Amino acid sequence: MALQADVAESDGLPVAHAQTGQSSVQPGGAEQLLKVEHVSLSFGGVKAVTDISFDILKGEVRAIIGPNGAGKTSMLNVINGFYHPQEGVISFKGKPRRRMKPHQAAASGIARTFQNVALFKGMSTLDNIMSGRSLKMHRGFFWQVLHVGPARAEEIQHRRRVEEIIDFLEIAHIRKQPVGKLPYGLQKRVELGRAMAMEPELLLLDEPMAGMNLEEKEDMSRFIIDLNTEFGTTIALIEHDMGVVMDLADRVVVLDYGKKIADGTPGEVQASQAVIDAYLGVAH
Amino acid sequence: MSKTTLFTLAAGVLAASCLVPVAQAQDSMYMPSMTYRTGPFAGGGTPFADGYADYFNMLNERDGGINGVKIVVDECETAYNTQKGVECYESTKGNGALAYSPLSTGITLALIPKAPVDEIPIFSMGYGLSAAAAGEQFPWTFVYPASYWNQLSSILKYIDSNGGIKDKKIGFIYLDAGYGKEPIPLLDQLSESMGFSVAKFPVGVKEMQNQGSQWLNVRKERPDWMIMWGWGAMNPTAIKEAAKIRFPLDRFIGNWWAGSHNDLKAVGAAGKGYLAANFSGIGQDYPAVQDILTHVVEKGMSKVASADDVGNVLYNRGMFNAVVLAEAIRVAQDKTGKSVITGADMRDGLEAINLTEERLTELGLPGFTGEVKGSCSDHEGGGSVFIQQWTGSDWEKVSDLIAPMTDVVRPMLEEAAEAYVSDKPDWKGQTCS
Amino acid sequence: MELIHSILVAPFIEMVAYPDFFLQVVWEGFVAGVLYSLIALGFVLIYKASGVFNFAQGIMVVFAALALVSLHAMGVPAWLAVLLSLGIMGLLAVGIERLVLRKLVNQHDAILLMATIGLTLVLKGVGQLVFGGEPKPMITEQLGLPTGSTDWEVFDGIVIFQHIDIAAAVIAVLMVMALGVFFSKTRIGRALRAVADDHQAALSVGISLHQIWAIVWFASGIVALVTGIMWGARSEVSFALEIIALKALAVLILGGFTSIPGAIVGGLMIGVGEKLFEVYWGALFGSGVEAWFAYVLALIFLLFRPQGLFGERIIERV
Amino acid sequence: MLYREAGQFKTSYAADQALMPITQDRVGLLVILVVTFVVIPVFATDFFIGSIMIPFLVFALAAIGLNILTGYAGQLSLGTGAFMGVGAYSCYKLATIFPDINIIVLILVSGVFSALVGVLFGLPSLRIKGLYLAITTLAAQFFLEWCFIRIAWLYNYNDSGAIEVPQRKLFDIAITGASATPTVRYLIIAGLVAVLTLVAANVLRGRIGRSWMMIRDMDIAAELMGIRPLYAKLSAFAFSSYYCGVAGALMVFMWLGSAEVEAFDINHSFLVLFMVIIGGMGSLVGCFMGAAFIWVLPIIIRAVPQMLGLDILAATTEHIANIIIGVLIIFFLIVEPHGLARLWQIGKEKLRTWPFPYAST
Repeated sequence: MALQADVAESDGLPVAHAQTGQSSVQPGGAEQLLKVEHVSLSFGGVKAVTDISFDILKGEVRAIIGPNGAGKTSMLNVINGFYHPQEGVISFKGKPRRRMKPHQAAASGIARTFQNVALFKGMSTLDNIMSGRSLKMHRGFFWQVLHVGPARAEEIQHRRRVEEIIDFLEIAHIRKQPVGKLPYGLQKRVELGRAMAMEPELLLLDEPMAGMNLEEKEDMSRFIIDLNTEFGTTIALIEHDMGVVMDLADRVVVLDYGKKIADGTPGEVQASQAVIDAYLGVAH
Repeated sequence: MSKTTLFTLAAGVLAASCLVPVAQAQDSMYMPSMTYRTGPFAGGGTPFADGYADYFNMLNERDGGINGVKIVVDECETAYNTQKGVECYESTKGNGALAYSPLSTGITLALIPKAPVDEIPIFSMGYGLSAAAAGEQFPWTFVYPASYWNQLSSILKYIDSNGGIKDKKIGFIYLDAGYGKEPIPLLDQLSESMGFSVAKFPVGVKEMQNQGSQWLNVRKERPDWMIMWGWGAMNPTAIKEAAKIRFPLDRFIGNWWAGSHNDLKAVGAAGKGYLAANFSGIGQDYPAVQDILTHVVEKGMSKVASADDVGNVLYNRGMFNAVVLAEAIRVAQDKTGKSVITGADMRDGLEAINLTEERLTELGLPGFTGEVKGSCSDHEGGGSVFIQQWTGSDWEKVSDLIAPMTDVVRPMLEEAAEAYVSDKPDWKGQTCS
Repeated sequence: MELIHSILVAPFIEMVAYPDFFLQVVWEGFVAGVLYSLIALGFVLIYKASGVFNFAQGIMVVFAALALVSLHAMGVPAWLAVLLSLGIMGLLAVGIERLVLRKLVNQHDAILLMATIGLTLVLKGVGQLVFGGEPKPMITEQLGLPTGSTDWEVFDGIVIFQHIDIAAAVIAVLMVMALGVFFSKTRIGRALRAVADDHQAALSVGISLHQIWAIVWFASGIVALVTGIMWGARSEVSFALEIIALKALAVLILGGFTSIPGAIVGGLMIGVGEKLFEVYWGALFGSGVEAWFAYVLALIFLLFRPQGLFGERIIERV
Repeated sequence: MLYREAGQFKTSYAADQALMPITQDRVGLLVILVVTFVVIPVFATDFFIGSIMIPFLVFALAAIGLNILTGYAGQLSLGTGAFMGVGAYSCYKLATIFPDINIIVLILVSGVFSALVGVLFGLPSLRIKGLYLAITTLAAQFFLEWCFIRIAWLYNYNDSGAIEVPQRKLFDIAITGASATPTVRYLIIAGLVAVLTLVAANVLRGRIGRSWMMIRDMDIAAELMGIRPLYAKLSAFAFSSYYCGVAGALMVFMWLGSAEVEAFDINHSFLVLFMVIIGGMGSLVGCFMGAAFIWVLPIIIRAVPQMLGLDILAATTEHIANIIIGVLIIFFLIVEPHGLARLWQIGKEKLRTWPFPYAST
């Protein structure tokens, strides 16, 4: 990986919160990045999420698992502001908030990928990843119009960052292709790249490996681990493949029917009777 | 790079437009015909265009043209749309066009400033800009036989002579566009001097067939007379609505664009009694119309759907448009001694036109219209109209020619003409002695 | 102060002072509303079953009526001409389904809308080419539709009812009832509803989408012909009618895109609303407010209740 | 083939991000500019300049305006005609109020008014999308048309209700009014259109343009990238309406010379929409192609039978043009929703990989 060298050269890196040297397996004393307290969400009387509390520590990989319809995606939607919970408080970086718009969540450092790829289909790979830089570009309308001087310099500076991500994800060959025509596995990768381009403090991944073959899953796992260890990005991930979850996650939250039924290290969770029941379909 | 295809395309058109046979040969004169056989007003545009073309073709067939020079009538479809009209003008003016009859107020307004530059006269027969009747300011524009303002004054005179107009309430229902609004300044002026009150009922171009509200308002306002400046589908709808609210139709007068056979076809017997102004004779009982039937329609050279359509109000008006132009060509030929004339000669011809009753009879149109006599300063001629009434199946002339109130209208026309020219520093007028 | 008076007080005083006139205004609005409803009904039928927002509905009204009138002018007896016009609308429906809709399945709804705008141009061109562009009178009497009017003496005045307007209202009611029966009692009707609910599910139980689409387009063709006859009888059959048909779009916003009762109620609301607004408040704005009243009302409606009166609440899923 | 990028290497991101990275394209552009600004003014007939090139450029500019909104930002608008009207009427008022300011400046300023009105009617787009938004733009169309008729101040209380272009000069050459030659007017329009096209290209490839496309392709994901829908949508409305407004002002001042409300009616909106669909949504080049196609096609259809010596009624050709355009719209939507621009691009790809017919997919 030549990434490290590239990273060191460019400015605006997420070095600030990189936690090199710290073992991510034992995040015991690390500070809380996100805290969810007693969150409940319902749609017209149908409860999607009921009284859920958990936290995400800085620098860890946190998995949210559960059977279909457990409320996992709803939970992510609450975290980045698509849904507004009727009850409960969410604190990010120590700041509590009730309602928040998705773009405010983005501005505060939360990025995400979607279960069904939500790329900008009419744009190229490069533009898609560039779009992740939107918040970091500031040149006003006037410079945009002229496209000389500062606006051009800014565009090129961000392009450099984007090219680093493209190298990291090994997608240089599809740089200028419209994403709509890419195979699914690559689309997922581009989407990850777009989220990375935001240089988030918290990255939410909604089933990043759904529908992939073994090889693609291995690649994606490697990217996630690298992202976490090298860039120090905190990751919350929803995944169905238990093997992947057990390998990647530091801690796991288990949801079932909108309720939290377990929370702990992969080993603890695996041993929990409630989790075994939920997955085997024992009646409540 | 991207535009190369486009350019090839454009170049193709350029080449094509050069290839189009241009009727500039010595044995013919080119007369463009702006038509609107399509669009929302096609009902009126079609018979007009037929009458126009048929008359020139009749001259070609019967007399071999005018003084031996054939007239080539070239139709260009405007669909009553200003952009298309301007494009028609630009694409045909180079062919030696002698005069344009734009047949739409919008197109007329767009062409008026172009006429002096290109030296091609505009003949907007009884429509367009009323102020263009002032020849000193508008040397290149003609509105024979009367402007909208003169026509309105004649209609008001008719009302005055049928029970008086003082202290009456006149309702004015009009197409809410340049055309319909044109006579309003005069109406407001005359309401003061003649002592009547006015209620105005605009009908949106898109609401022509949906006039329920206007006529409810008419019922509310209870005017003694209604005057209509309508066009196209607006006319039959209005007459039907008037009948529905029991407005006496013999107190409902349309202008000369609201009184054709096409308008009343859809109304039929329900429109009995409805009045309209007109300046062109109705029916086939004129030798010239008979000649058209013999030389053009029967030979299958006309575009009319059936021979019965010949002689309809708008057909005859289209024909009259051609009659005036043909007469102007003759006058110009006499004046210049040339057989093939130019647009500038045509202008002089139009200005010197003198269609007396005698001359009309010679042309095979006895009693067809009032006298049309132009001059350097007067570009609207006599300006008399008559009133016709719908019998339930046909139009019938019910009044003699009514002369306009020139004394009131003329100064207003001149004032409006001054106003038009005032913000155009390089405008070229002419001085009349 | 005076302005407030003329907006909030004077019109109502006038309504009470001349109640017969007020009733007449409401009736006229009602009749116009019935016709808006009929056009909107055509839209709803197609939208429900195929998700296509058929911009060409207005031109279909003109096209159907023109076909009828022209066939009659060629010497075909009136009722046969009606049948033949229905045949033409049927062919049109099959043609549109085969050549346009089938190829655009699953496209974005804006694309479908633009396709129907293209269709509008084609129908306009073909219609004028075949039938001619000039307006034509509707063959009201030959079709056995009533003419004449009835006076109702009330409140020291009269309210005039045109028989043709009453007929239009009756026919509209009958047609809505017939559609209701069709949807609930017949096999095809039930299939239609299934398609409206879920395309995929309908396919999986063996309903042919193609067939269903052709049928709804034909059904809205029938609605178009009836609308064309009624509207044509009030003035004449001409291409100018096409623009008025756009008002049905505003009706749909009020009524919801998928609701037949919504189309009816929305149409009547706009019809009556715009007449009242024009007659009693129009003069304040310099009149002619009917041209935009429907759209602006729809716009205001959109801001507060975007799903319409009867539409289902739209919940956006992420 | 000649059209190859083999051997053209970029050594900087700046070079890679240039508008035209391939040399042949740059040469092509140069040729077009030379043709536009030298060949046509010198050699073309007045008819070609006045009735083909001027309307074509005006419509191309309006199409760029609509394409920004519909093609790039995904907001369907049926109100283009009215927004052009706002530009035209503002320019007319400005020209009467400030007779001494150069008319070209006024034309550019009049777009600002159009942008403001565009933003106003764009506000509902924050709550509603797609078809619903199309209907609010219809409301804009009809309401503005009504204003153009009812507010007599807008046309200086003119009896006919039409706006007539006053004569204005630049360096003692008439540039508006009847005595301005087509060539002069053409050069001004071509210059403005060239500059505005460059501006649009720059904005579209930068941050702002990207934010519009993000909203278009996936508004939810765009929000997640920190795009504020309010800014993105309203800026698209403003920018788009500015272009439409300038196009409207140019239409009246540099082409028609006078205009009634009918010049800005709904059919006009549709005409521009057709240009965008046929040219290609989301493509600047497409705007030019679409405008040329829709404006020139009827002229060709009219000319062809004449050349062949057929006597076809003028009206018939009009109907046939309608049918052809309608069929083409449906055809393009089915076969190639990105229109002529995409066909052109495919052609270029083929040239690039010639003679290997399957190399480009």
